[in-house]
Amino acid sequence: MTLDPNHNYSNAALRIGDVDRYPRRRVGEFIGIVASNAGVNDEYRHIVVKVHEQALKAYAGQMFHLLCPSPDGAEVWMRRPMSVYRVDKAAGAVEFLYKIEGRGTRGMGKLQPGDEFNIAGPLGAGFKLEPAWKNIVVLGRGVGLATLAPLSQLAAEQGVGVTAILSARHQGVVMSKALFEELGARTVTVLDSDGTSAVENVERVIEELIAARKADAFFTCGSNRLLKLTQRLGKKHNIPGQVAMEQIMVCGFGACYVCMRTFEVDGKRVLRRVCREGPVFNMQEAVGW
Amino acid sequence: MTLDPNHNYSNAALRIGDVDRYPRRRVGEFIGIVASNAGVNDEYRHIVVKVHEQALKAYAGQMFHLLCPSPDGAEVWMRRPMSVYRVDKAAGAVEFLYKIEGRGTRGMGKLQPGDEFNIAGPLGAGFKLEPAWKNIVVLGRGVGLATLAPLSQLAAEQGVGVTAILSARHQGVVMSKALFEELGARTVTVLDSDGTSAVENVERVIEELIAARKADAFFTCGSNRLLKLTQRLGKKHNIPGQVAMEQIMVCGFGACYVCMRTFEVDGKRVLRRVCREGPVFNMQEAVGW
Amino acid sequence: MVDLSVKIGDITLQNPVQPASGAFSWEYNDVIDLNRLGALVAKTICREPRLGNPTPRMAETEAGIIQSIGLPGKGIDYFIAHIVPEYAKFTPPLVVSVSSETIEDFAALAEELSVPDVDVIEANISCPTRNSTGGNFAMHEDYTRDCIKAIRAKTKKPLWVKLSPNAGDIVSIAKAAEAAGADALVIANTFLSLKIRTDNFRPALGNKFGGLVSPALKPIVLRMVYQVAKQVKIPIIGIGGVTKAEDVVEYMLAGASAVGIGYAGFRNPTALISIIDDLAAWCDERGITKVTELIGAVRDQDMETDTLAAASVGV
Amino acid sequence: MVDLSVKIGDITLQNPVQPASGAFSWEYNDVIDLNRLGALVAKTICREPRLGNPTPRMAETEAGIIQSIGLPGKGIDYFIAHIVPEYAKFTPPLVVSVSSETIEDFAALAEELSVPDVDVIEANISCPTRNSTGGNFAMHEDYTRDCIKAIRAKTKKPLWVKLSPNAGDIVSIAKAAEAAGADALVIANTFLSLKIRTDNFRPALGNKFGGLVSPALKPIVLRMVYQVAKQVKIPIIGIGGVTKAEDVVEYMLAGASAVGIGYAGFRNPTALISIIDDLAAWCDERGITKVTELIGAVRDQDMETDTLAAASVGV
Ligand SMILES: Cc1cc2nc3c(=O)[nH]c(=O)nc-3n(C[C@H](O)[C@H](O)[C@H](O)COP(=O)(O)OP(=O)(O)OC[C@H]3O[C@@H](n4cnc5c(N)ncnc54)[C@H](O)[C@@H]3O)c2cc1C
Ligand SMILES: Cc1cc2nc3c(=O)[nH]c(=O)nc-3n(C[C@H](O)[C@H](O)[C@H](O)COP(=O)(O)OP(=O)(O)OC[C@H]3O[C@@H](n4cnc5c(N)ncnc54)[C@H](O)[C@@H]3O)c2cc1C
Ligand SMILES: Cc1cc2nc3c(=O)[nH]c(=O)nc-3n(C[C@H](O)[C@H](O)[C@H](O)COP(=O)(O)O)c2cc1C
Ligand SMILES: Cc1cc2nc3c(=O)[nH]c(=O)nc-3n(C[C@H](O)[C@H](O)[C@H](O)COP(=O)(O)O)c2cc1C
Ligand code: FES
Ligand code: FES
Repeated sequence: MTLDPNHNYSNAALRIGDVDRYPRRRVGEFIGIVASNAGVNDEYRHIVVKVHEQALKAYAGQMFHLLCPSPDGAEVWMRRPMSVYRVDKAAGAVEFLYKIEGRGTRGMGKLQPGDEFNIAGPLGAGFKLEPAWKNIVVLGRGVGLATLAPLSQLAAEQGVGVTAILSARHQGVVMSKALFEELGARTVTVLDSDGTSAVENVERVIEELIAARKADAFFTCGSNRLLKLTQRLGKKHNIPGQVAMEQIMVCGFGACYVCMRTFEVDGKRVLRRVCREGPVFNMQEAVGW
Repeated sequence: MTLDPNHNYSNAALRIGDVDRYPRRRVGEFIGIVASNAGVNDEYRHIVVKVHEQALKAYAGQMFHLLCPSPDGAEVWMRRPMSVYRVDKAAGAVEFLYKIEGRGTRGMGKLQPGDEFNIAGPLGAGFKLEPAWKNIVVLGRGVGLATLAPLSQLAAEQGVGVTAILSARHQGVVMSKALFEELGARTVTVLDSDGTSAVENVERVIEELIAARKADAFFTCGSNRLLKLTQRLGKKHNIPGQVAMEQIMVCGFGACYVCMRTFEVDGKRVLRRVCREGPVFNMQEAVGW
Repeated sequence: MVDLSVKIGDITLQNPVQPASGAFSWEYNDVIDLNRLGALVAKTICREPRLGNPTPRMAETEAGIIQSIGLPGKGIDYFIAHIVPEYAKFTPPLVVSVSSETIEDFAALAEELSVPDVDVIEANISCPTRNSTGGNFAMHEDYTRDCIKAIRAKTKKPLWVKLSPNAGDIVSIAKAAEAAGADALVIANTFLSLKIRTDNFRPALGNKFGGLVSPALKPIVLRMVYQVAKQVKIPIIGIGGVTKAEDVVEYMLAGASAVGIGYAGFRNPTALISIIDDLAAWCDERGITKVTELIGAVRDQDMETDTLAAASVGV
Repeated sequence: MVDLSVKIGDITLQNPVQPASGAFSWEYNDVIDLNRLGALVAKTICREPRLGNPTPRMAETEAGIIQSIGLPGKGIDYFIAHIVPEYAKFTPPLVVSVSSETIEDFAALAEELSVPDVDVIEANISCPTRNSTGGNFAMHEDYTRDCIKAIRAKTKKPLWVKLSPNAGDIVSIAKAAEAAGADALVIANTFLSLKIRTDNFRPALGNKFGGLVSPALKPIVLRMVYQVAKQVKIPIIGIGGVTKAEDVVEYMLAGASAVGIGYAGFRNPTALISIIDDLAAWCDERGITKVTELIGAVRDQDMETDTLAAASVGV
């Protein structure tokens, strides 16, 4: 059963092929068409959404704000933010890697190929690769890897070497390994199940990479522990870094001030909007959560 | 896509085969299983719901209060009342004939075989056949015929002859003709399209039936015009009658006093609950709507 | 197995779940076992027979229903003679809701209703659609005090007072009711509302105004219960948007001793029973042995937050 | 093609659809053409820089969201120097919302904000989560009068006053604002609410209380707009639960001259544009040539009802 549109709401969203009457647009509301939506492993799913070309401007670290269909006949009131996992320009599609957490993602999990899916974006400031960086280290855990994965695409395009340290509970939920490797990254898997994800071991791995000059910058997402570790090692070795943060959102483009996180800038604590100044921030300024 | 249950709500509804812990029950909340749900003609649909045996006590003129699934991901707030169209004791099913009017019936139209459907009932006071009546005349229009149809079943069981006058806009939407005939009723179809549904013609048909002693009582539903006509002819020839009334409902079993209609009893106007004193009322007392 | 019983003054309820006045009648016995409820709550009764408001009496809105019934009923004499005995067939305490437009009559009604089979008088001083010029004493602190004082003087039955969510300062009104002798507060009645049909430009209800009923309102009423619970000593019955066992818990955490349910019982006629069962299971899973442990147990003194501590004051 | 323009005092809006304060910023320009809106409405500004409330600032409830932002901002100087110029790039009138905890400062702020690029001062005297002890003048008739009088004395700009739905008697407060010199009334702000998490017994918001935002609230606010419109002469901007063109119509029928939109623009970032388009189409289909024909056009004098006429009085 495909749900009808909810006629209590109105939108001027762009569908594939629509002429954009507002070409100054940087952010769109789009009605895409689901091309596929399938489980990746025990916990994660991967959705491919064909969408208006304006949406294909998204780059690594940016996100979309998704109007998830209701899983149960009661309204899902707010959109859900998701990092763009991959932009497939040739296929005219954006992709998301997601974990079913609650009602929104449960509804998303029910989408079938051919269904419409209303997504808004691309939103926020994503990852930036500086020309000086020749080799970067990407560390992520869980759905955080969905955010980091497109970074490997970006790095590949710019000829930057990537080592991806993928942390997970057990082998069954290691994610994005294939995508990272396909794009030329070297991957290191660390697991809770065999103890390799322990901070000391990850620290050892990173110190080796630093010694081998394979760590011009750190990128992390999804683990406060990995953030703290890379902040410490970054400070110690004077290596810059970026972190993608999460926070509950309402608008997604800077109007509501719901999505605040605390940062420390020049010894002073400030609040920043995850949706606008972020979701990617200077790692050393992040206070964590 | 089958919707998950809406976990904001809780119920102790009976499923098929459940032991009823409250055997004094006269009205149940049931979670039935849709056996079929298909279009009958351009406008009407027919749904068959397998259901707990307690629900099979329903008789002609009674109704169920249906918790229609959402057609669009926003909640449908109230149940919708529907006359029972047929009780199939052998198959353990109740059936409804319905017209898609708005959101509730639209959601109902999306139910697929195998889906759950929460229905409460049987509710109200239905039709009563007095032993003295040997031949009755049933007059209905539109969905009103759904209410009248099971009367033919009741009449058949009690050896009462039925003439059913089926009024419709055009041949394509004449309903329940087959069901009436299958149960031995004689049917007369009157249409707007050829003018036969005009009051004068229907009056002529009825007068003929009265003359032929085929009209010991009138039963009507769904048309104010037919109600007025049978009231007038009933008064003239001293023929009793029953009418099934509609009104917006909340509770369905007498608690809320939302479903009131006006009646005239011994020259005094009174209000009665369609869900409890009705939906079937003494035709001569009904004021109409 | 958790002990679900709660005390509202001298009355013990076997569990904290009761129907809301007007959303219930003994005829519900057709559907559920009334002996399982915390209390039975009769539809608000007035002195004279009343037909109630013109139809339509209910309309759906985007996120709930509005209704305007207008307190129809057969009057107090019929009520005492014929309806009280119907309720008396069941074991839970009987709460009789009553309404009037004058203070004197209100008190007299309460006195007349103080018959043996009635366990509690609920003064409905807050019906939003009764009449625009009277009957809704709960909009004002002084009216509330005077009305409850007068009733208190005329009955020894436990006296519950149903407040209005349309009042601006519900805490003062609650305190006035307490000071005037209320034994418990029922928070709250419905929100005065209007729907206009865009097809014919007319109000959707025959009475024009109606009371909004929707689970959406729970956060507002919950806030009122929380605020009032901090300021009064008498028990509170929370009413508004309870549709599941967690909502009972939420109201109790905010300070309510019990809840009333209207809408949920319309949507699911067996809801009150399943909510009682679910509440017991919820407590059992968490090792809560007495449901009364939940009353006022909100953890509001040690908020956890992940941004700057004194944030609201400024940089 | 219908003429959608409406007048709010001396200000002409090209159409009656504007964003609600706090749910909008010039950054919306990334998504929609701001020049199509009836007005631009800036987030409420305070004198000093403020961080706002602790997170989480939003939580979903059964039928809407509660939020508590706490009026963060960089203060009035930064606002005039950097934010007003951002808005000045667009053609619709700029409405600047302002809030303070003292009457003197409120008036002084309004004076300082009366710079050329600002077209309207909106006095937000109703933020429910600003501070429990101040800033929410709209709960009281007298405070409202004193506050608006003071502001009126300090600015010649059109002065709109945003009222609170939490007040008990909004009509008196509206009349007080009118008498004190308001040019228009904005009805209303959000409903003070609370959500308690049943998993950890804590309030769901960092600030504990929050404002409830939900389409469910439209019938309540609509009732307020209707009541106030019958009693004041100045125009009303209706805010609360507008999610589609028919809601604009419904508010206008009740007496509003325009509407503000918050939630719908969060759910559908392009909603304001489509609602304007849908409203034009709705009028065109019905041969309505000026949208102003709808203002106060509710047919409430000849109710049609199919039960007993004088029903509410009794048999
Ligand atoms: C910038 C950003 C990028 C993200 N990228 C991804 C991704 O690529 N894949 C993925 O699986 N998840 C991602 N998330 C997390 C994702 O937004 C949440 O898992 C999702 O909102 C949960 O919604 P739900 O309805 O399933 O769960 P519920 O628990 O029912 O959500 C309840 C409420 O909390 C909010 N919420 C809950 N968790 C979060 C969270 N972590 N961040 C923001 N809001 C939250 C929801 O918006 C909702 O209002 C991202 C979050 C952010 C902020
Ligand atoms: C006793 C009784 C028996 C009925 N039997 C049948 C039947 O067998 N088959 C059939 O197709 N229809 C029947 N109806 C009518 C059916 O209830 C309505 O068509 C249905 O409620 C419309 O719901 P909707 O959501 O599709 O339409 P909407 O127009 O969206 O409904 C809007 C609101 O109006 C109420 N409503 C609208 N029309 C009616 C109505 N006529 N009676 C009561 N409430 C109404 C709905 O409950 C809802 O709250 C019966 C009604 C009654 C009272
Ligand atoms: C149809 C209907 C009739 C009502 N009648 C009364 C009444 O007679 N007396 C009263 O105090 N409250 C009455 N109420 C209000 C309810 O008791 C209750 O306060 C309200 O429905 C909110 O609770 P809920 O959210 O659980 O429905 C009525 C409500 C409804 C829906
Ligand atoms: C996130 C958020 C922030 C808000 N901030 C303000 C504000 O700063 N000033 C104000 O007057 N109202 C504020 N409001 C209230 C809105 O202006 C509006 O009154 C409310 O959202 C109701 O309208 P809606 O139903 O269209 O959302 C805010 C609302 C939300 C949801
Ligand atoms: S979500 Fe609104 S400012 Fe970030
Ligand atoms: S629908 Fe409640 S009394 Fe009839």
